[in-house]
Amino acid sequence: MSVRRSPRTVEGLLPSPEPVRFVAEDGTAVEPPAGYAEPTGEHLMEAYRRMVLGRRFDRQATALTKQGRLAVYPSSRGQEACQIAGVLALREDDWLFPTYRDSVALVSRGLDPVEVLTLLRGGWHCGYDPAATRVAPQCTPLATQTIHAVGMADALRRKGEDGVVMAFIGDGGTSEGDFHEALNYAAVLRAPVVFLVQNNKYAISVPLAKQSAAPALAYKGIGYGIPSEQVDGNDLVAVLSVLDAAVAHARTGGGPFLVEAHTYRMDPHTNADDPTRYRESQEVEQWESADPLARLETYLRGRGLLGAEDVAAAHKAAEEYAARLRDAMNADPEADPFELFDHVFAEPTPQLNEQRALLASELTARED
Amino acid sequence: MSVRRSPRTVEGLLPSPEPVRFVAEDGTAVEPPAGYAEPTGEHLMEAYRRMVLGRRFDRQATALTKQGRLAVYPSSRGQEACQIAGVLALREDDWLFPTYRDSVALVSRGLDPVEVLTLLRGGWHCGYDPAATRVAPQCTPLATQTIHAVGMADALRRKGEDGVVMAFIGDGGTSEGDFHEALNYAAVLRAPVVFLVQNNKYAISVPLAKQSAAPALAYKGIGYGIPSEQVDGNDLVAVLSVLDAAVAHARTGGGPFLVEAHTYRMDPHTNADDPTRYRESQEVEQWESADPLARLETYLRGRGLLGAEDVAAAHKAAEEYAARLRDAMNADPEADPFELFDHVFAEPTPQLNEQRALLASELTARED
Amino acid sequence: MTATTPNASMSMAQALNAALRDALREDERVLVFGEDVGPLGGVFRVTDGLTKEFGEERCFDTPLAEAGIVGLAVGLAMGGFRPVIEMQFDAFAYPAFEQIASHVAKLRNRTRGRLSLPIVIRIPYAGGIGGVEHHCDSSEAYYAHTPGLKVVTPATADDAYWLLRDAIADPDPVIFMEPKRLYWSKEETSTADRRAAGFGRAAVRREGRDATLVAYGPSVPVALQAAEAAAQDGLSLEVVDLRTIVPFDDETVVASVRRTGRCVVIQEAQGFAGVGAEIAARVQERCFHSLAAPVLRVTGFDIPYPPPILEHSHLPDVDRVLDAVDRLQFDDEPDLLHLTREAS
Amino acid sequence: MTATTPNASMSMAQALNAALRDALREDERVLVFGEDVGPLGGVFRVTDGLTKEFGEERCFDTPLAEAGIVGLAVGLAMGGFRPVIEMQFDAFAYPAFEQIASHVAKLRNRTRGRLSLPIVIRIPYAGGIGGVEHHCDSSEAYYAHTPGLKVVTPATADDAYWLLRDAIADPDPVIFMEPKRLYWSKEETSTADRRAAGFGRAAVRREGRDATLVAYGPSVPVALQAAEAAAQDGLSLEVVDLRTIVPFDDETVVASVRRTGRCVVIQEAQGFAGVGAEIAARVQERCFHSLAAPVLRVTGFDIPYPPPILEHSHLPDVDRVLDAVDRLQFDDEPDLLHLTREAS
Ligand SMILES: Cc1ncc(C[n+]2csc(CCOP(=O)(O)OP(=O)(O)O)c2C)c(N)n1
Ligand SMILES: Cc1ncc(C[n+]2csc(CCOP(=O)(O)OP(=O)(O)O)c2C)c(N)n1
Ligand SMILES: [Mg+2]
Ligand SMILES: [Mg+2]
Repeated sequence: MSVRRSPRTVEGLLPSPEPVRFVAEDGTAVEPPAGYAEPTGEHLMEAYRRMVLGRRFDRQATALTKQGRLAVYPSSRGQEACQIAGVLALREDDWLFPTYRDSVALVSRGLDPVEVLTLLRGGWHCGYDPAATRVAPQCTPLATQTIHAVGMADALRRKGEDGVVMAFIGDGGTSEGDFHEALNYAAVLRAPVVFLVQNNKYAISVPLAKQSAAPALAYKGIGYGIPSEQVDGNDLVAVLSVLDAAVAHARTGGGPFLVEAHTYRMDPHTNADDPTRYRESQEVEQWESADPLARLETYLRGRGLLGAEDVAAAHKAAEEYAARLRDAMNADPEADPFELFDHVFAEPTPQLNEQRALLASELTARED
Repeated sequence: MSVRRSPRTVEGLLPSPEPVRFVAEDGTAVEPPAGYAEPTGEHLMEAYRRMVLGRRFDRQATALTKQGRLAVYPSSRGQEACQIAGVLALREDDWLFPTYRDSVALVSRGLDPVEVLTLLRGGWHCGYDPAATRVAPQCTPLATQTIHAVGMADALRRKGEDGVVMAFIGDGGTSEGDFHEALNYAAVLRAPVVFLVQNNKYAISVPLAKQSAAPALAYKGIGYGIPSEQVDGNDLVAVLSVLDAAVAHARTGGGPFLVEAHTYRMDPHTNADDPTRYRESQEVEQWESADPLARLETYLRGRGLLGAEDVAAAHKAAEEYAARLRDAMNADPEADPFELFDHVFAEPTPQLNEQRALLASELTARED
Repeated sequence: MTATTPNASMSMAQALNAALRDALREDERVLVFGEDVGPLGGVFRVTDGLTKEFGEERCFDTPLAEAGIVGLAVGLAMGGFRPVIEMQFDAFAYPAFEQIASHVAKLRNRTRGRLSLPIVIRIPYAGGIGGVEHHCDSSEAYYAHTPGLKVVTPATADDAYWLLRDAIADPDPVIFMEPKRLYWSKEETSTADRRAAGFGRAAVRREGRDATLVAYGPSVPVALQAAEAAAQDGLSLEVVDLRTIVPFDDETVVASVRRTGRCVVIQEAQGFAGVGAEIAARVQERCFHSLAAPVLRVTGFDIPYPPPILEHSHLPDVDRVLDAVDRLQFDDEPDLLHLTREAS
Repeated sequence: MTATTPNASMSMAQALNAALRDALREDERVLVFGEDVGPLGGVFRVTDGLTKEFGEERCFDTPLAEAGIVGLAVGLAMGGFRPVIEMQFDAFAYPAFEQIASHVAKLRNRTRGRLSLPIVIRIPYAGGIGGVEHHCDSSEAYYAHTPGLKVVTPATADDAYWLLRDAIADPDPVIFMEPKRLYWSKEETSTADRRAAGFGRAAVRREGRDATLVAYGPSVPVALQAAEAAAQDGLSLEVVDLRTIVPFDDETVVASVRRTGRCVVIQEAQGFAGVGAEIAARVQERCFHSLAAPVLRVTGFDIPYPPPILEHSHLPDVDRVLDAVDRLQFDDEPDLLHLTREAS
């Protein structure tokens, strides 16, 4: 990677003309561009298990919306290779800045799935501990998290840690001004941050063609002096290889890196969305054949790394995980109304104390 | 131009590797890149006269700050080639979206200099009629005007006019999110708009190196699918040639175009600034030798287009212009306090009428 | 959608849709754009069918950037168009705050009236629908505090239709705040004959003698329910629906409070420095000698909008309003108030 | 700059500079950044010399993007630092409004206190210095209305020093509003021994019996001048300087108004839905039975900030304050008020 990338020269900053690929849609190997190393078999097997689990989690979450146990769920289906490769490319002491779409990445990083779903079931805003997990709260205001990621990356550098920060963002999010500011700050500060654009072709109903006229979103990097790459986002092997290189680049003082992963949002934007209004089911069907999990499975089987018992074990683990999640989500989330006043400031203001007292009197009156 | 530019291909979108140049610093001709036409001698002579006038206006405005006749003035000295080429590339029915820095462009477009200076002398916010002059109010909130320019360009297209919009912006302004959004909207809407970045190397005290790590700001275009060019901003011939091509591109349905002009802010940010705190006087002296007016003069003399009498005539006209301006600015601007309530809405609200009455009573009381 | 039926039972979302449709039909300078307003018809379906009927040129999806949407509207309005734009949710208008505060609100004034900006910025706002964070902000005060913006918020479907028509016809920028939780409430609505009061006028939604409840947008139904409940206790409450926050209808509000002598202001937003503070301040300035008790405010708490499971604790409800009414000192011996009222 | 002299006559800008310097010295987690705060020392020289003393790592210029500055601060604060950032002028903080309202204000709450953001956002604000458009906005109400933000504004150099030190030490985000026109006013200031009241407490700047003037930031000197002028007319006015708008010191304000029975609130910002409205609303809620007259407000008009040549017509001045005091109904026959007072 370091060979191909000589920042501040034009060639060192442009992405490959075509998305990097290691595995074709049919699961057979193709020749990747020079400079990219294939992840180890062990690494790929771990990715496979997480893909199976992530997909199962995703299906379970969608099911929970139908049972009224989850208010809303933006599915990751089809994007598992991006999210899981993103997580696998990071060390435990690296940081991740995800969006609402990236629940699969979070559970793949080992976060408690109930804590992850706290936001979407309406129990609190962020259910997990960002400091302990080194995962920022899933971010809804689009692109805003990318600047936070730059700040965190700069914080790590200042503290002499060799940690790296990865920020996820969607294709739609790249249109926001904050993304521009984040890329520029990252480049000027030479912050150890990797931006992963999951280009899933839609921002709710708005297709990529209405979002950008760029040859590819990865071409945004050069305008900031950031080396960039584009990759087949449904080829786990490729995404992991490219992200490993990008993370190494950032970790070794090379500064930021921008990766665009071409993928597809298989499900509606959320369970509340009606995609028949804006896309053809044929389009979705076409992408079924590019499914990242099936592709990885075929590839690993082909390479003799994956056997039937591995597949069965992975699915069994996933089923158990899903069952535990279903049970855990059967209970209503607990909620203490007075907590509303607890975290506005470290110490409540006199005004908040008054308001807390007002609420207390209301609740007492209701009990009477 | 149209030959070099095939949008949506990478090569068609990248700028020339070096800034386009027609005239070297010593005033001799150099070979420009293929595809760029030299403006006519007539056009260049007109540019010369405007450069002389613009420079004289600029000097006069700076003098007026010293005499307390102008509250603040952000000088254009050193950037006249950019601003005047920008104006010359436009037709009368095209629109210009300038910043506070671009007063020379405005007077060069024929706007009344007193009206132009109304903002800076504190008489009102915008002193000229934007609708009549097709010049938007000089914009202070950085980069915000670039989106307005896109909207206006789209309006012209909708009305079936073949007008073009030119938006000026500084190097610092390119860091704002609004610039990103403007470029993207322009590209997606294929709006007939030309963005001219006057890269004068400073944003107040902040040098370019702290502003951007890009190989050149013109490399931002490709990330939006916008063809781009970089040009020596102190070479009037080159800037005019590039902008003529960019405007033609936009006018003939090619969509937006991004031009970065490399220039230098010779004066302090405004008269209130103290550049000794952040740059060496040597740096400024070096740029003296790149002066755009001297360069154009030498070049035109060398080509036998400009004679001593032309020079004298241009300077005489400029002196007369400056004298008239000085006289006009000697009078205090008129101000009617009740005008404060006149333009908040087309019809004042009841609340504004009450407040107007309050002011009236105060003014009457003061008279007593 | 029923834009063609002049008198019908409509939800507020349908009434807004009808207003957009009729405006697009009547004035070709009207353009509708924003995120997902095209084929999807908006996440609340307020723009449903408009792209189909009027084409992509008149109703279109923009790239995902709110400053871009507002800035584009500024340029188009300078160029003679009348943009009606949608911010998808309250908190997602914040990226456009500079464009709104520094340009939309100011351009007429900056140019001495030579340019005007007939732009309508539609913002679904406030809570009560179980939305997750950033989807339930009550942001009306930010705009109401910004000179040069008119701020409107309907509480009925009929008002939604007419206020939006008025807003689109207005020569100046209007921030059109749509209370999300009222999108689906149905009502007899006339799109042919104006029933609603004019732009800038409040409406007395219920007449009463003993105290005035001043409310707007999502709080109007709460006020009406409170008045209904109070009536059963023998208290006669008047309910004023502001309809437009800017301009403010002092006349209607002051006339009511001078008559009733008591006033409770209801606002869903966090209380501190909100629109309710302005109302309370104005009312006591103008009705001081008619007031038998302080003007009280019933508002949301000064906290970030709660997660769905807790929003009912935050939102001003009938009980909170009635508690405030109880504190309006109807009796010299407030402790006996309950007994007195129960006896009556 | 005189950070090393603990008791000295300092301008407010110098006092702020001293506070930054002392904070940078005492806590290595403190970082100062923004536009032109490095070698230039800020356009108002508040950061003068800091890069020289502490190096580019501690005090640095950022690229020109305000959402970027605030967002960077969020990330750095999450990573354990204590950013003190500058927005160059009031209106140039608007591009960061989403970062401020949706993140800075909310992160502690969103994460149940697991993350906190000890960020200070310094904003030179308000007018009176002949600045051109977009350089003179009074934007404090936008922040004061946003739950999760503390909002502070000093009126003296001594307060500037201590409030800024307190703000930097605070575990939560503080919007630190610096009244531009007071930057150059000099005062005896102590950077060693705290003289100023604590964070969250208002200060009675002048004691009085007849009415209370409540002011903050740029309006405090106006209030003091008005009190001085009124004293010559025999009226004794108390002046309360809020110092912190959020949290609000009800105790001090209410105690004063209950004693004087009359209150005028002074605020430079456009009046509608401003902080002054909140103060008026609170005061009448809590002092109703002590009030002999309505709480009056003296504010800027509801207009975009005027061009320099007209700003004096807009800004609340001593006369406008005294006119309001005159309307406080000191007499049953208000028309005779003048005669009465002149006789006394
Ligand atoms: C600032 C902002 N504007 C609008 C929204 C509403 N919104 C939520 S998701 C979404 C589409 C995002 O598309 P993309 O970035 O491609 O991510 P994806 O959902 O496809 O993963 C929109 C418009 C938001 N969350 N934040
Ligand atoms: C949004 C915004 N932030 C900050 C400022 C304050 N400011 C005025 S000019 C300037 C520097 C602009 O630099 P550049 O864009 O390079 O233009 P130049 O002044 O060099 O022409 C700054 C920071 C502003 N006007 N608007
Ligand atoms: Mg997407
Ligand atoms: Mg510059």
